[in-house]
Amino acid sequence: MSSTSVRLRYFAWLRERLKCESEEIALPPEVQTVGDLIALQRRRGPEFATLFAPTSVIRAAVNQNFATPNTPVGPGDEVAFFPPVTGG
Amino acid sequence: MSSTSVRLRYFAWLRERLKCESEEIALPPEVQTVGDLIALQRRRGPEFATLFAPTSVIRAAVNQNFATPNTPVGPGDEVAFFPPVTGG
Amino acid sequence: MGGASLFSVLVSEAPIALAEELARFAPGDGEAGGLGLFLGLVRGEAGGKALAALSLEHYPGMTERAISGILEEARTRWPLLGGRIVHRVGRLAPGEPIVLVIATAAHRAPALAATHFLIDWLKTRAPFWKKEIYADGSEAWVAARAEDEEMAARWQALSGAPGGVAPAPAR
Amino acid sequence: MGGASLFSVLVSEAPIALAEELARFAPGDGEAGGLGLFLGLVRGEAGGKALAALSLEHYPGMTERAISGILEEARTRWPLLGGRIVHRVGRLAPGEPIVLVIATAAHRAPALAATHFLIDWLKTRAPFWKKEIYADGSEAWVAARAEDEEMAARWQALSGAPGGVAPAPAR
Repeated sequence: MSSTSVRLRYFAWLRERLKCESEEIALPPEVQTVGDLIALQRRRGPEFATLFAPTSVIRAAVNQNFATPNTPVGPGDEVAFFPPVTGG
Repeated sequence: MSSTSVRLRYFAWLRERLKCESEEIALPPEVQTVGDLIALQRRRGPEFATLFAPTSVIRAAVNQNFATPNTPVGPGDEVAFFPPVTGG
Repeated sequence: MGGASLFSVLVSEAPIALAEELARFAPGDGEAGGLGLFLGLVRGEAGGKALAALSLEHYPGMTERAISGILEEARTRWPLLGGRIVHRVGRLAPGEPIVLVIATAAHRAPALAATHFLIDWLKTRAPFWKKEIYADGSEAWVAARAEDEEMAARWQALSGAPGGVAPAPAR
Repeated sequence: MGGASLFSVLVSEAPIALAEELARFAPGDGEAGGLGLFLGLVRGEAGGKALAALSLEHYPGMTERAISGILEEARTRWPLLGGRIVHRVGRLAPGEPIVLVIATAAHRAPALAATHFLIDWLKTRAPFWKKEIYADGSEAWVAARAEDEEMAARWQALSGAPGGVAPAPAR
């Protein structure tokens, strides 16, 4: 993985809608948090704009720990996006 | 069983203290309830007097249903006396 | 499946056949979504003394009747799909299962609440008596615990409220 | 017995081996007096539609970590002696067990409270996603239930109170 990129992972209907399980994207310097990354995602196209809209229920994890919009994101991190969990 | 008697059963430490599992006793006509029967038992000797004292924790069942001092007792009934239960 | 056969009671000197008991309800029939289970085990000490065994006495006939009544009471409180209570009598060694309670329902909340209710009521309303036989050879009948009476009484206070609140766990 | 080994987690495509799982804790070691268990089963219908199967997706690595964290949280709240959580992933048929929770303690109240807590938290805090595959061939992802969030939140409100009150069962 490039030294300025992050690994993104998608689960459940988010994975299906984006037709993507995992991807590596370059991390612009202004992206410092999960909230910044969500804003970046929103600009990647209409499907992204819908799925990452401010009203979206999507949850995030950074390096496999649940995250909030304020959680820091840096190069080399694994960031996952997914719907609310429904196990058990 | 005689037509004017009741079957008494004893369990746990009550059985051990009275050295009796089960006995048939004549039911005097004035004994109409569990409370009357307890009063009768008390007069049968010092060990009975202690075990059936008004302060005793002993419980009763008539025909295999939990009973109170007011529960009626009649000829042919099975009356059990036992300590508070401790199963499970 | 007939509903009645999914509710049953067993009082026995034989060890509890755990795998067979669970197999009554799992795999499920597609209706039950939750199964709650409680298993009571004989502890190796009591009041600071090492225990060699427990001896369980019961009142044959009345015991089965009382437990069936407890199960019926649970069915009036929660929409149960199945229920099973197995209780050992006779002599038990430390570690052995002494009582098994299973309740199934469409969802987890009633299954778990009913399981808790059933063991609380069983402890205070079924005619069993435990004698502790210690490692030193002495023995003593177990006294009823006020705490058990209180835990059961909480359910009584709630009897008007179907599906009621689970009682606070005692510590 | 080493305490650590009595707390463990398994996420697997294989059917849950119920008898073997129970055998981890019963017969007991003489310390545990109570074992609480919850088993979740796949129901045969959902929203009025007949279900052919459930498909369970998870986040390998994070799932195990999240469940271990939930088990650790339970251990800070109750004096548990053992805990085991097994969760299926992949495709499951109606009737099949999907999740197993076991908690053991010296007494019944903490074992049962912890069992209820563990399944409530698991449902809202472990990365699993269910897809329903209906008998008619259509399929749909399951939406998170506000009710589950509420049941889990009750435990959160109680986190300052060790051994806290069990949440009211949802109907």
